[in-house]
Amino acid sequence: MELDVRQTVDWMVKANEKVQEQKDYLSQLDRAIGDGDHGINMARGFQEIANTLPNEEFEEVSDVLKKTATIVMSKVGGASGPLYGTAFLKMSMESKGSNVDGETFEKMVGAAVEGLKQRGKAKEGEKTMIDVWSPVLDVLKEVSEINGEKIREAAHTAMEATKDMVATKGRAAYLKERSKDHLDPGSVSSYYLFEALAETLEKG
Amino acid sequence: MELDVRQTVDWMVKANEKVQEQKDYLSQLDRAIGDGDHGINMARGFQEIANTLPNEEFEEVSDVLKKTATIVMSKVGGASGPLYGTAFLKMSMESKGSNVDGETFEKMVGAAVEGLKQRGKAKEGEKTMIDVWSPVLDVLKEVSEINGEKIREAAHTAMEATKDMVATKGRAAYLKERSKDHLDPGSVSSYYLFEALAETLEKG
Amino acid sequence: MKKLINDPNQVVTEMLEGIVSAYPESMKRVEGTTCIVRKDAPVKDKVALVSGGGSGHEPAHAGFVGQGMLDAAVAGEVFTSPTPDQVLEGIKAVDGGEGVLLVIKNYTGDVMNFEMAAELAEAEGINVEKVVVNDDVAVEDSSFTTGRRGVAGTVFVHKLAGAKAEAGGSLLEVKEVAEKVIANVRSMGVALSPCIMPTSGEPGFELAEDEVEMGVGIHGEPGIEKKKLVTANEIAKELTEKVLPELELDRSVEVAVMVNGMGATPEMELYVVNRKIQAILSEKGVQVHETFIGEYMTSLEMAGCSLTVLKLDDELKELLDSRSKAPAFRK
Amino acid sequence: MKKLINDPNQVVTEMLEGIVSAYPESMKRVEGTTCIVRKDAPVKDKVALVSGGGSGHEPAHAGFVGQGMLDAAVAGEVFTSPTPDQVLEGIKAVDGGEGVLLVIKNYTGDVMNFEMAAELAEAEGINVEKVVVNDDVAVEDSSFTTGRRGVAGTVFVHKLAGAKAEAGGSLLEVKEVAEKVIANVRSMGVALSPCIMPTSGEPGFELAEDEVEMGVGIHGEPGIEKKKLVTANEIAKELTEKVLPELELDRSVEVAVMVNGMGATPEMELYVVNRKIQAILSEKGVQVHETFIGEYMTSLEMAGCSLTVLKLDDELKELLDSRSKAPAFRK
Ligand SMILES: Nc1ncnc2c1ncn2[C@@H]1O[C@H](COP(=O)(O)OP(=O)(O)O)[C@@H](O)[C@H]1O
Ligand SMILES: Nc1ncnc2c1ncn2[C@@H]1O[C@H](COP(=O)(O)OP(=O)(O)O)[C@@H](O)[C@H]1O
Ligand SMILES: [Mg+2]
Ligand SMILES: [Mg+2]
Ligand SMILES: [Mg+2]
Ligand SMILES: [Mg+2]
Repeated sequence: MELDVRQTVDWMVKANEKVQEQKDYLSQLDRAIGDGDHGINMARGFQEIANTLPNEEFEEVSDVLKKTATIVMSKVGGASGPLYGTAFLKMSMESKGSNVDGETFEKMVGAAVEGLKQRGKAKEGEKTMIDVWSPVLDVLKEVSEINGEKIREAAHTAMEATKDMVATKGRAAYLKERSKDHLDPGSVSSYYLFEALAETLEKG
Repeated sequence: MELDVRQTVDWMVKANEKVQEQKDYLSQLDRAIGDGDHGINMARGFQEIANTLPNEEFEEVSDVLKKTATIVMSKVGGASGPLYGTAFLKMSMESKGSNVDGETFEKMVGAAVEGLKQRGKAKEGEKTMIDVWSPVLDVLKEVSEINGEKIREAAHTAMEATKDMVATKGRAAYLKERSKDHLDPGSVSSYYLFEALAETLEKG
Repeated sequence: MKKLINDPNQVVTEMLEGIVSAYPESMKRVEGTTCIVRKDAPVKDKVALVSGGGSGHEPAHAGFVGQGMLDAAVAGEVFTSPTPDQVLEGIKAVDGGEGVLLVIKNYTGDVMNFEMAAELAEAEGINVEKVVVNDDVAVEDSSFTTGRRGVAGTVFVHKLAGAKAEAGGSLLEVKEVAEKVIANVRSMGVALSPCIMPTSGEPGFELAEDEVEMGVGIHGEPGIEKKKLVTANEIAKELTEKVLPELELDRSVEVAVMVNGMGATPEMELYVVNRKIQAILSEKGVQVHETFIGEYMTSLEMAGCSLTVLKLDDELKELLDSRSKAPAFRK
Repeated sequence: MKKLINDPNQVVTEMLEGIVSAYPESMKRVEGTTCIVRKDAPVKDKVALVSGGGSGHEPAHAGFVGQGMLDAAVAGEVFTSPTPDQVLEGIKAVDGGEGVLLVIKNYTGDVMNFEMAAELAEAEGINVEKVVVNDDVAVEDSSFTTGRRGVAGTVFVHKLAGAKAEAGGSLLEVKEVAEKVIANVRSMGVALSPCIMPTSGEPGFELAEDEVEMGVGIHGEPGIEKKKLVTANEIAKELTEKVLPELELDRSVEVAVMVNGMGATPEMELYVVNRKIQAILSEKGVQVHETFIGEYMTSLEMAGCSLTVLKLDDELKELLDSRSKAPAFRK
């Protein structure tokens, strides 16, 4: 099963729906251990994505992701803007000229994780969105298909696991031990992104 | 019946007791149609008076009132400071060298009312403390004694009557019609002053 | 009540100590008084400017003490006029032989206390003149009342009369400038939330969650009306429409504009309000010579703002532009 | 939520319009961007200073644009770093050929966005250097975390590096000054009440009626601990004791002091706090060269204050004292 241009657009539109629905919840999570704007940042960026993508023509998946990256970079701001922007850009670059089958998708997410680590000077276990992206990459390595159900499951478990972590990167790091017992907002929005992908794949 | 030095000191000490007791009430009245400091202003000044007078020697009533005036002027501030200061100063000047019998007291209050009017550029009916002092003067003109009961009664009625007046002087004037249905704070504190006098005279 | 203070009864004294210790190069305290005067006071052969009033309006008035503005600021208790003896101390500390101008805001208490101080100073042989600032258009003038209140426009009186004194103007010339400013300055304010007096701990007035007080005074006195909170644009429009008419501005005229925060207003909001004010002025063809945004005449932690417009001519413009070393109004 | 705004989603744009229309002599907007730059930008043959960050800290950052301070301030949404494309616009608008210094506050978002902008600018052939300000001692440094936050000390970086650029310093010299300031400046804040984001209408954090947040960040981020409200003296003492040690001040040293209001703090209270700070410094024999009291780096309508101390040497003193025409920091 491959991811095509229409599905990629659907994916982002669905991700936006989730972000809009959960906007207040994401901000609330960020209020607890950050500055309370994560929902607002994501909603601003993804709204623009959902407004733009369906009205444009794209040659290939890589182009959809490139456009997405550009919008995210110039609309989201904060920490999550450059991070998601980098992730989408790396995925776009990695898929340039290819059909997106399971193997390609694994490489794309691999590049995204690398990009996130470089941009954020972070690694796994620091209570950031990397703690969702990296486990998703692991599961992609295990399967040959883009398996929506497995991706969703892995992302969900990984997101929940951020609750027990102590932040050492990002704004939440200032809280040290006090950051524990709270979900990481960026991990939760990353989960929505992968949940949206799973639903898109299910719908076909 | 005459007012002597000890009684005058007692009068001011009792006036202070009332002001301290009613401090919050006076401020509350001032919050409604002024800036909310009348109780604080009066309490600051009269506390100093009550601390000072009993520890000093005075030749005559005029000296007690002069000291009172000086303290009021330099401690009360706001509008009521110069006004009460003027009233006490005029009473002091008018009684200089005399025993304070009914006739003298009438003259003293007469001088105080004149002083208040000049200092405040105000007259009766403008919802100021003059609306208590002036009716008290009227009653003193009717009797030959310093009749505490009559003074208290007149002051009380006059104070209550300020409720129906529209302020045209002082801070409350800015409210115009909206100043109606509220007691004038300075009239209420003036009533306490005369009530304290009546109680002092009763005690003898 | 949540305040960064030690003792409500000591707040004025401690504040004065805090100001003087912040700006020891510009000002000093007259020992044992509530007067803050220029470091080099009395300045020989210069007319001296004395202002003051209740505390709680910081940086007014002590923040305006310094070369080019006030010679002395006399502080009263919170929202309470200083007493005549204190004002007299201020006058005596700054008189440099050319006389003293008292700048008084039009409140019964201030007028009476400063007048009594002037009488006392004259009895001591000091030449004193006074002006009464009454720029607040919220409360209409009428021969039956005490007249309009003095609010943020007072800052322009300090600046321009102070500049005239610094430039060597005589007492009457300095007074004339002050009166010209008073004749040409108008203000109005709005409150979104009340201020709390340190001594009582009580809010000065009440406002519902969706209400504002239009025309509020700088002590939280009620103004024109309580009304529903509207947009910043509508508030800017209402303030401007109230403030402008009497100044009879036409296209050739220049003005100075002050958007003054009342104490708790985020500066962001002052800029949003200013945006609309400037748009209205520019629509009317009024030339803005200079705009001042910030806190100049506050009311403790009241939220809200006031608009002040000063109509300028060449003389006033030059006086406004001249240097001032007052910490709260550097030019 | 009670705010003098029109539309929460337009608040940044309208604020920027409001600032530029207030100070048209000092600054202008780069059309279609959130950048405010010096009126005369790009200044030929001068190193340019670009700063910025989330909005809600007014007068930071646009209030510091002007001769002697910043060349450009790039605004993000409220409490959200501006995006790389915007920062790039700012850089391009002010580059006068001698290169551009980016002054970044140490927040992950700011660092990443400004870094990406620097990469883009370098790709366009502009010489860019950057410094990261991390003056907030509330959050301890550690190799495991992102390091300290940048707060009000940033204003001194703007002022002193700006002065160096104005005096003709090269890009590396200007950067060196900025780094010297960063090495010698420390801050800490306290909040009495939270700030409310215009878009969410929700307070950023909660504080009980008798609580304060010690070490609060300028976005309302939690600090060291919530504790019972104590006196201004005790708070001043705690701030001073946290801020001073690392500066290793001895009796021969001079400092600059900033007591910064967080947005809703009555100025009266800042003076009361300053009183104790100055007393402690004087007890320790520390010489205060100059004190700044007012709003420099705010957090919307948060109540509270921060203390910043900058250790000076002769070079820094001269740079601090030199003229600045930035509306929010006139010297
Ligand atoms: N250094 C980093 N590396 C990876 N992810 C990070 C890093 N810093 C922050 N994040 C992610 O960004 C999220 C916060 O995003 P957001 O609230 O939009 O930005 P900001 O923190 O600037 O307000 C965090 O929950 C975390 O997942
Ligand atoms: N012009 C005036 N003439 C006489 N009494 C006045 C005048 N103005 C005010 N008052 C009296 O002073 C009282 C207010 O005193 P206070 O609250 O202490 O001063 P302030 O109004 O300056 O805050 C009023 O209630 C009124 O009785
Ligand atoms: Mg955030
Ligand atoms: Mg009063
Ligand atoms: Mg008063
Ligand atoms: Mg943010």
